[in-house]
Amino acid sequence: MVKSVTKSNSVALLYLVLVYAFLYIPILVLMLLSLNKSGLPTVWSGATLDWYAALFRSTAILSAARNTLIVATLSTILATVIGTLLAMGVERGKRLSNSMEALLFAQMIIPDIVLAIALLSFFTLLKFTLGLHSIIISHTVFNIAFVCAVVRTRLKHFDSAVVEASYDLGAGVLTTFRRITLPIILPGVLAAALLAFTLSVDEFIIAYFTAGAGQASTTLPMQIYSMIRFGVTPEINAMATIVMLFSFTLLFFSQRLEKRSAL
Amino acid sequence: MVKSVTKSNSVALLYLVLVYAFLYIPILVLMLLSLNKSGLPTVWSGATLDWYAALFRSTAILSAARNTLIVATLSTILATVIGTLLAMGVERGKRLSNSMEALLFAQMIIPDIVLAIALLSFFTLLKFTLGLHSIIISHTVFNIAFVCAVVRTRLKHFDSAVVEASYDLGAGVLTTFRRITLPIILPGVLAAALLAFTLSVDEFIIAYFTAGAGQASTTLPMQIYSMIRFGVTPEINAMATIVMLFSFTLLFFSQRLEKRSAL
Amino acid sequence: MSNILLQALGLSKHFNRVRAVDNVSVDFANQEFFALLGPSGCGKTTLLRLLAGFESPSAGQILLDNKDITNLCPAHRPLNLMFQTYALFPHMSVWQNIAYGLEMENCTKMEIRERVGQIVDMTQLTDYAQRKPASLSGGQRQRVALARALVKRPRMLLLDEPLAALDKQLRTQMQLELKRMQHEIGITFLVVTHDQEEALVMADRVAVMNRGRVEQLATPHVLYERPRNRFVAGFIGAMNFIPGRVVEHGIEIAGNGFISARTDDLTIGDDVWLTVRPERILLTVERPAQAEAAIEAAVFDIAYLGQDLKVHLKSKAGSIDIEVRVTSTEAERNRFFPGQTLWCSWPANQASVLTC
Amino acid sequence: MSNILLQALGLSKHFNRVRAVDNVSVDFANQEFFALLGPSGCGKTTLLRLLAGFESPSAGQILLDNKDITNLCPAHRPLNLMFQTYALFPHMSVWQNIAYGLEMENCTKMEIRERVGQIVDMTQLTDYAQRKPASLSGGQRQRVALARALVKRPRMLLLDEPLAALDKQLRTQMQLELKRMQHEIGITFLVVTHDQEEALVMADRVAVMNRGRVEQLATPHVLYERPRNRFVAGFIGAMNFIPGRVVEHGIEIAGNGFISARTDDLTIGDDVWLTVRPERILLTVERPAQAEAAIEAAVFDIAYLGQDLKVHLKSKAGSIDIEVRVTSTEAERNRFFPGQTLWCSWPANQASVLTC
Repeated sequence: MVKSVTKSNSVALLYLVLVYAFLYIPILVLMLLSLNKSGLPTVWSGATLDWYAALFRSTAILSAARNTLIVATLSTILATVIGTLLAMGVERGKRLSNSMEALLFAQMIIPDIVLAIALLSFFTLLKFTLGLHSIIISHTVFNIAFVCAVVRTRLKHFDSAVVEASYDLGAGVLTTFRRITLPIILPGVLAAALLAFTLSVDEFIIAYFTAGAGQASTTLPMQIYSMIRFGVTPEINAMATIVMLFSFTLLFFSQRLEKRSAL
Repeated sequence: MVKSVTKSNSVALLYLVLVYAFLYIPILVLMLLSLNKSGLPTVWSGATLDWYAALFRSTAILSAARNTLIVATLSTILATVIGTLLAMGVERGKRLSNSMEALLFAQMIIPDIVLAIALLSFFTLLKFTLGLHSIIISHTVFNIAFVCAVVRTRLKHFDSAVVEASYDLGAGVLTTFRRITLPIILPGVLAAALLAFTLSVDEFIIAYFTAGAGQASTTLPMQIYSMIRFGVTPEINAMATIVMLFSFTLLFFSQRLEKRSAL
Repeated sequence: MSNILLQALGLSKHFNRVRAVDNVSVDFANQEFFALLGPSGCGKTTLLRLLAGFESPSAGQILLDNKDITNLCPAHRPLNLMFQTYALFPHMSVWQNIAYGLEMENCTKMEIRERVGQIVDMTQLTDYAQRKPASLSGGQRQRVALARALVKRPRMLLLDEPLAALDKQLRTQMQLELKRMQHEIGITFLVVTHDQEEALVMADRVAVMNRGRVEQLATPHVLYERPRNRFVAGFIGAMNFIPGRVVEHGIEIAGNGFISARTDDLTIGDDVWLTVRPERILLTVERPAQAEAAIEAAVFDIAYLGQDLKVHLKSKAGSIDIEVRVTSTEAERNRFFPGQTLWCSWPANQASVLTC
Repeated sequence: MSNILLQALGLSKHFNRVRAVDNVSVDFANQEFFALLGPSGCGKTTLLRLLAGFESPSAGQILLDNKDITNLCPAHRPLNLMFQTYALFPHMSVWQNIAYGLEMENCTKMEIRERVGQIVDMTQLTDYAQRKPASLSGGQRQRVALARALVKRPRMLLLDEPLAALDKQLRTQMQLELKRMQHEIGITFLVVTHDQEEALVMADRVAVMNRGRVEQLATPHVLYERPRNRFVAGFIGAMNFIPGRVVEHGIEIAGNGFISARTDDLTIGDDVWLTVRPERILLTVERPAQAEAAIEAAVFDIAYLGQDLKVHLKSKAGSIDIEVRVTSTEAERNRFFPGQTLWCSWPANQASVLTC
């Protein structure tokens, strides 16, 4: 053991470094190109933030960013409320939950493109006009199962004896929820909300299909997509970098909340 | 308790039914429309499998299906091998793993469109010709973190004393891996492979960006996407239904394996 | 009968097809310290939860002061439960945890302050009142859980394995402490435990449970001296079970002949167990002249336990295992060694005969 | 010295800044049954893992037959470990589990069949040989783990809390069984345990560990009768600690005056503890005329434990807690009651004085 551990540890370390490189070099390239003064992928001529500045001068991009934030905020609020209650319901009725569990999991892994088509067909059937509101509804549907999953991991660590203690001490169902359950699961709920927000900001294909025609309801990923038709430009790299860093920041906080809440 | 439980249980049940309806009605609509003889979303004129039959007569669709299977199979094999070893490395070097963990998680939640652009930029930089092989590499990158996550949940349940027992009984590192570790984690590895396969079959935006020009490397989601420009047709509904049911079947088995392996 | 506080009448609880609690009837008296003792899965916790109102019985009734409370929700029963995990509210301070139950009763702020202050003093938590549960030791958490239940001034306190989460030394100390507290406050305590020593030390009366039923309900002394059946005899303390058959004025033991024993209520010819406690058996080199009951056996193991010695023997005929406890001083006189042949004897009144 | 099998010389293991094992030197003799006893976190498991080769020491050496094996990997040490969780291979049958270690030695198929068959018989696993571990009971799994280690014919068997996963009755039975097996096979057993009774019952010699160090290494008898310090005295059995100060020919106890005791090696004026076992104290109504050491105290709790009574008293002056064990028969003669004033006395040779 003693010696072979040291040896096999260094083999393992080398392997880890290689795989991480494989995973992250494309991302690093993307970030570097967004800082490249020359604007050409093959020639490095010094660092600049010009491409980032250019983004903030484009009204199309600013309007897309505004749309994204509106969609993400509203769909997050809806999905968080619905998903949290759903999680509590599922965790409570544990006996029913084998098939329900499967359905919830299925919802998470329905291919986005299938969900997009389904929602589009559905809206068409109801003669629903498309626009920001239809993206909001779609993203809510898309997010509920994820919120539910995150809140449920929190509920798994939740000692249900605490709820019984509250009843035993004379509290009713609503008081118990307000004063005991909600404060305890709150970090998990916030983590879920941050995840939902991130997923909504990043989501492309559902938004694309349910946005309807016209520039008015374009979101950031759709904007990136439409710009890329003319090739990958440094502006696109810059925008992708911003979206990615924004997502990472949100998810960093979400993870921290989830870990803290798991204590 | 006694009585209020019964009452609040039926409220909870009603809520569950409503949310599930909200989540699943669009999917049901999609499936129904794929069976509708009339071909119009608003008129139901009996069930038919004609739209499904039509799919199998289209050479474009069959070729896309073949491409999808090739990409999914190869990227799954690569991602499973790399991801499993990665998981074992990460679980072993627990001390290093706080930041490594964050990086792995980040890889899973990088917006697909950002990863797509990053890979495209990277391939362009290397003057790599695009085609099926570039999609395979991209999907491998995309899948590694997911495989790693699934295998790691399995390794968490893995009693490392079993490995020590094997050393204690006189086995070396390789024998221990082949005769003890691998057989025990195999269900988890298969579950991870099935997940990777599904994700690859369903993935659109990365494939779209890294496929290069031309019909030769079109995958199914790309095919659906290109057909939908002319509006949602019953064929599209049928194809979406097939992709969805295919994904569900694989994930059903993947879940079962994962559960069994968690025992 | 005016001394009875709570009555369980034919209580049953089935989970699917498992009878967790099976037709149990027990009376709990005012001011008594009662213990439900049994191995895990014997139904003792389910019985406690039925009494507290967290489960509704499949059959049977619960009466408090002769009034039916079977369908009352936990919040309306004047009983409080101390949970095994303590179930403290992690986001509230010790003080807020204890005050919560009084807030639910809509007590005035002044009353809350006064009553919480009192109980915090009594349970020696004054210095920790503003702390969160996570920063307390196991013993302190236990006291908070106790204070939170007691501040409600329940008619009866239900304690689910109250000492299981504490280490051995603290546990012994808290046994005395709980006993003292119950004596001082003068309300009924019902403790659920799997630890026979804990039950014997604390309780006035003990109900020994197994497979959802009460096997015997008695004082610790009666449980030890006159166990009703094999389960109780084996669960409380150590016991030798010697298989035999009832004959007149005694028991016939295969290969060992006749042993005198009380056989008043027994049918001649029945298979029974003769039971003797390990510390009631005398070990001698010669067969004692006066011995009413004696078996010749060979020593095969001697274990030194400090206070006394545990000598394991196998009878010469029939190879019956016999365990004998000998005090260390006695041991020094006798100097046992493995392989030695000795006579195990006991006064007839120290053995009893069990049929089941 | 030829009887020594394994030697730990100044072994230390630091994890970050924690000294899990701190300069421990122990010799293990051929054919002895040795126990490492201590509370959780005392370093006993780490010491076992150092010996087995799963950890490499921060300092010190391990010698087997006087040869240094400190850097040998576990596969090459002729020791085998029985893991606390048993660590059976879940995907292999009982037979395959046991055969695995022999396959690693490249034994012939015939030899494997013979040796596995032997050990399966010996551990009474014949009927279960084709089963998977998951379908076995706790006791059966334990026997598989034992068989899997013993089939390798190690020079020494290391057992990490071998009985911790079993229920109480099976545990008592397996203590005797392990002892018998060790005797039969004639190899050295090293058992790690936190249960003092288990260590006393099984081991020839016991090392009591605390905070990474060996507090005392001795036979069970010496550990109980002559504990070297407060930790050992309190960990093995129950003990009264009476604080006092050394004077000539005895100890001065605050409020209780002079008590005669052996004070040969002590410095007059030092703060010490006078220690007496609870069962060595006599309780009498009058102060015994001949008593070398006596304290007047009031009874505050009497706990009936079956075999004997635990009487808790508080000394009249200085309120020192005193616990006394009285056999049930003695108790009947005396009829104790709370509030009663009694004299606690003991022969001077039954008390000892500890300085740390």
